[in-house]
Amino acid sequence: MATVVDSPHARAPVQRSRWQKLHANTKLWRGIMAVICALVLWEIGSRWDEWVGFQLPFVGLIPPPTDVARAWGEVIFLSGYWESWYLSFKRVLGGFLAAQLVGIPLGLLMAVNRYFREIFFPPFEVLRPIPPLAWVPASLIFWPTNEMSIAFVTFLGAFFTIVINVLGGARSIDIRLLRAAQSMGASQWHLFSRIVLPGTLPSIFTGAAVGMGITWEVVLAAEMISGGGTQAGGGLGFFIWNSYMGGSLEQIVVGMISIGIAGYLSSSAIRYLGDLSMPWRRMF
Amino acid sequence: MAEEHTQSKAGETAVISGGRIELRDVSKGYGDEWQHEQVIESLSIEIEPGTLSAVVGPSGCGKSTLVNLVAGFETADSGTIRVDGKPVTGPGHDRMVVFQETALMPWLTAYQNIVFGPKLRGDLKGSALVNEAERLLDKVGLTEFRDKYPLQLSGGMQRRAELARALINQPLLMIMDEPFRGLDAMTRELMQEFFLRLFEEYRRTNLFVTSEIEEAIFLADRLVVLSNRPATVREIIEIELPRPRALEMLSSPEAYDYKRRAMEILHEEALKSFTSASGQTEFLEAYSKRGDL
Amino acid sequence: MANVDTPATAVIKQQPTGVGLAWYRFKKSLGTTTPYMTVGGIALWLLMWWLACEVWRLPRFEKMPGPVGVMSELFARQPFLGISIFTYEFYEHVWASCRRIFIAFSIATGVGVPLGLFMGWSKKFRDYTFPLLETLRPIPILAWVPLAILMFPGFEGPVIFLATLASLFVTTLNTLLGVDSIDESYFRAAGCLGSKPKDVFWHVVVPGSLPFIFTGLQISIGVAWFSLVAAEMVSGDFGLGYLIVDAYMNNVTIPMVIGMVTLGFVGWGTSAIVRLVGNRLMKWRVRALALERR
Amino acid sequence: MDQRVSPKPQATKGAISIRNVTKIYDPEGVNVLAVDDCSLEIGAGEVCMIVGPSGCGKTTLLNAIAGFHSITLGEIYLDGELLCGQEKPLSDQGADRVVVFQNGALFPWKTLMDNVAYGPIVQGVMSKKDAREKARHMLAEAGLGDVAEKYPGEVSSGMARRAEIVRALINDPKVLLLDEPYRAMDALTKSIMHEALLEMYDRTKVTIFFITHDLEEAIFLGDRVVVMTTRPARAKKIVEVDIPRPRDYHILSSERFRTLVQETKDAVHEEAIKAFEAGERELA
Repeated sequence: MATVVDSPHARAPVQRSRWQKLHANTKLWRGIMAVICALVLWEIGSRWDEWVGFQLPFVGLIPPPTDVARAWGEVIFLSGYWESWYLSFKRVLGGFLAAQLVGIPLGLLMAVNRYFREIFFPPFEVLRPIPPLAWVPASLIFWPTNEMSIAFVTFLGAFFTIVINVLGGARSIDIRLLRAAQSMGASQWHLFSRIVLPGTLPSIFTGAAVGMGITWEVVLAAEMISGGGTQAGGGLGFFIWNSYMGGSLEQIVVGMISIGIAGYLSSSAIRYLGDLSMPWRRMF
Repeated sequence: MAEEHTQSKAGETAVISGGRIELRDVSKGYGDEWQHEQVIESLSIEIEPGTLSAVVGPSGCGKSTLVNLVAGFETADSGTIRVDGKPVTGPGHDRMVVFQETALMPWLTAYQNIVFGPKLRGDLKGSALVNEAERLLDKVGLTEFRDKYPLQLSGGMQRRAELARALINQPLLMIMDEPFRGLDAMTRELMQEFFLRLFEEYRRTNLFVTSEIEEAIFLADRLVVLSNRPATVREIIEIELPRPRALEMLSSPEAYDYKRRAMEILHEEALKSFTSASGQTEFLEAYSKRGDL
Repeated sequence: MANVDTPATAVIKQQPTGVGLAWYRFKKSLGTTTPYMTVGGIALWLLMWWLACEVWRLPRFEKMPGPVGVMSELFARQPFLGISIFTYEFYEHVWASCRRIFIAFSIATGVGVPLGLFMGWSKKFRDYTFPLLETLRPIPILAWVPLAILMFPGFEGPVIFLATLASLFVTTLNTLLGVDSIDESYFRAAGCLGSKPKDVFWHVVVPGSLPFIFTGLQISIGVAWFSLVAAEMVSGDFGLGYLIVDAYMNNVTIPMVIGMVTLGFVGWGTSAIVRLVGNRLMKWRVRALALERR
Repeated sequence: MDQRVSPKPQATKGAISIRNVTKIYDPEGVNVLAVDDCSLEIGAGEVCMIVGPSGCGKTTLLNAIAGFHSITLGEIYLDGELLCGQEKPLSDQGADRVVVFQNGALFPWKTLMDNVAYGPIVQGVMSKKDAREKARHMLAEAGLGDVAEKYPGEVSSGMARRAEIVRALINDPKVLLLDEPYRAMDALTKSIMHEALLEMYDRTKVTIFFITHDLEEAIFLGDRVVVMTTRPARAKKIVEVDIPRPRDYHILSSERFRTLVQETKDAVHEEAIKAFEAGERELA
């Protein structure tokens, strides 16, 4: 009995190169088309007053994409622009890493030790609903330098997220894995290091990715609120606020897009790091 | 008391005595004063070393709780559980559990899962451990898959990896908690045959919990039929089919007789679990109208 | 006929319901260490705060108000700095923030949920709109502040726009996730039973994605508060965010902390309301989950 | 006089004729031949059981009849009307062919009664009140009278599955399509489900197209058992089950039943080995 039935209807699998697949992918084309249409509409909308005379309500006030592109062309060569990238990244990474270094151990400790959780979780839960930015004024007073106060608020932004995710992840590990390890003679330390820790890894990366998003929001706001006021704080937030004060609308949009790209790069870096350190989650 | 385990050459049966299980008047319940749920009520079983006893019972009658008690994950409210005379105090590698829908560590490859126990305890080291692991991998037919992660293995392969992980710890008692549940019928049949060859070669005392009666008859020396919740032993049916077992034996008259006896008891118990759970009287009448009971 | 013996769950006394059961559970939990630890935890934190700021007056801490100062001000009939639960101005700020959140949240939900449902429902529509959403999403909400101020005259417009934008992204994405989470067999079952597309939408898509929609709404209310506070700090004239910044400008720290505490409390309250409405609408899920926990 | 002796309704509808159906899936260019030139005639009011190795294309046939998937070649007729063929590869979904799914598809957000009443209401066949009344009556008849107000999440899987069959029957379908409905159940619940299904069949004589892995279930319930080859699926062998109806579980130990099971088992076992090897190769 022939194992593989060769039948007249069987068709040879069609070998299509990656580029052909990309080309045939209608979803991609529709996406690109949509973005282009949006840009065109934006252009027409904001140039409407020049051509027709009256200004459209919202779009009219925003500079058109062509002006923004030109402004970006000029700004790219200014060292200040890249400096603000560098400063913002420094602040984000500083606050973010601090939050992970403090938050992950605290989350794990709370998950493992019942008494520690019962003491530290209530105050943690009381403080969590306070939006991180509400801490900015208090932190400006408390910390001596402007830099440290921004770092503190950035830390808070990512701290609450990572602790909640680690705590949730550590406590939802399949009990059977712990039991299997116990019956193989695992001590308390073995259970923690070999089961709880790897088991919580996915939640750590989820918490970090969300935390990174919040950190960018907080840094931007802190730079606007504090940087804008006193001496030049630098950073993309200040860059946007400064452009607003200086009245050049195009640079505002340039700043917005730049910080969007920066945010996207950092969260995809975390996702990449996650795939790297968790090969076991891939299906094939 | 356990006789020294003789190192088995490939193929030669490893003679193991020890792994006698005694449960006497074991009871276990959950919940507090208002919603107290008695799961096991004065249950007593004695399992001879080197035999495979299948535990069957209506769904939700407490079979998994029995597994947890013998494995030491939970402690009984009353009664005693002894393995080779020693009371069970907590989990230990003398009683290895193979869980229902496999509990392999997702972040370890098949090989790393298997060597997890011995490496942890430091029983076997270096080349001895590697040889033993390789031998078991070959025995369960996963040699080419040794570096694959559990997510990349099929259901059948995951079960075999977990079997190897249990066997490498050379347990006195293997506890199987419905290990082939969730597999499609074909893979299940092949896994049963595979497990049987493994058992008949290693002859480790085995407590095999299942809800499939045919599977129990095919694999076991004795059938322990449990009652509805709170579970106690309703009847013990000795399976005198000769060993090594073959699939054809399942259609022999004795096998059908065992099945009918077991089905009758379990039908009665299942009905109780149906009526007490949802309390529909119409169903009982509709069912009895058919003149089956 | 099989003799049906006593039901398995041996009920000793008549089981109390509702309040009685809750009271029993509470009495029983007093036995364990949990309640004492909770109270102890919060007391410990307050004590540390009090010691650091008011008793030992540690170097950096003395500038910050201690719990005693804040509480006495908060509950004072005639508060020295004009802000306490008895002053009208306090409620004006709270009401301003809550009104803005309510408007922003309802716009975001009113637009975001249907948008998410429709994106999940028709693949074509999703192919066009999802990329737009994805390109705008990474831009932090607060980067929109200058544009918001430009686009919307006055104080209210920008603040509400920012809070709406923040929760719009979250609501739409979670609703979309909700529609994707519905098992294919429900659509097929509805098809088999002769439902027209309209029926499938109202009887499968909407109820099926409800759990995810409410998870989204809970996150979105949190994000809305996050953006509202920032917007109020930068451009508002009333509201809790403005209260905090205004206190900072005038170097009075107590109203600042009052503002933060109120924000925390009101923020927690609004998300509790969203959770309550969610459980009310999804009775089937609440009962199924309760059954699992039993 | 118990109901079983009363004259049973003669089945006049629900004859399915599958003629040379071929189905080729095309996920990203890899042409998978699922069903190859399969022909099968199912008489009106017949219980036709489909068995075969997992992933051999049994479900593809069911999906074609129900209108979930199109077919590449061949035709399918229901009572002489064309369901799907060359011009119309995808048959319209309708309440004359209702499917009961493997892991159950009762709407979790509707009570059992609303689930059952859903069909007639949505088709506009009955008013809301009559539909709910008939639903309550049919549920009581199936022994689910006092759980009618409960949600599917609150009842056992056995009860939920029976309610799903009632939800199909209220539409008085020509064909009941069952895709391994009792797969996830243990042997005992299964035996009670079989009793309920047989009792319902004696009452309604609806044609049943039943896919299963459990050969004993196939022989116990079926008039004819069709053994399918491994992928691509084709009807390899048809076993006529000449055990008289109405049947009850005593026949499990009868001689005739055992020989039929053995005959089917040999045919299926052969295909299973091939599927198993093919499966292992695919994964390696």
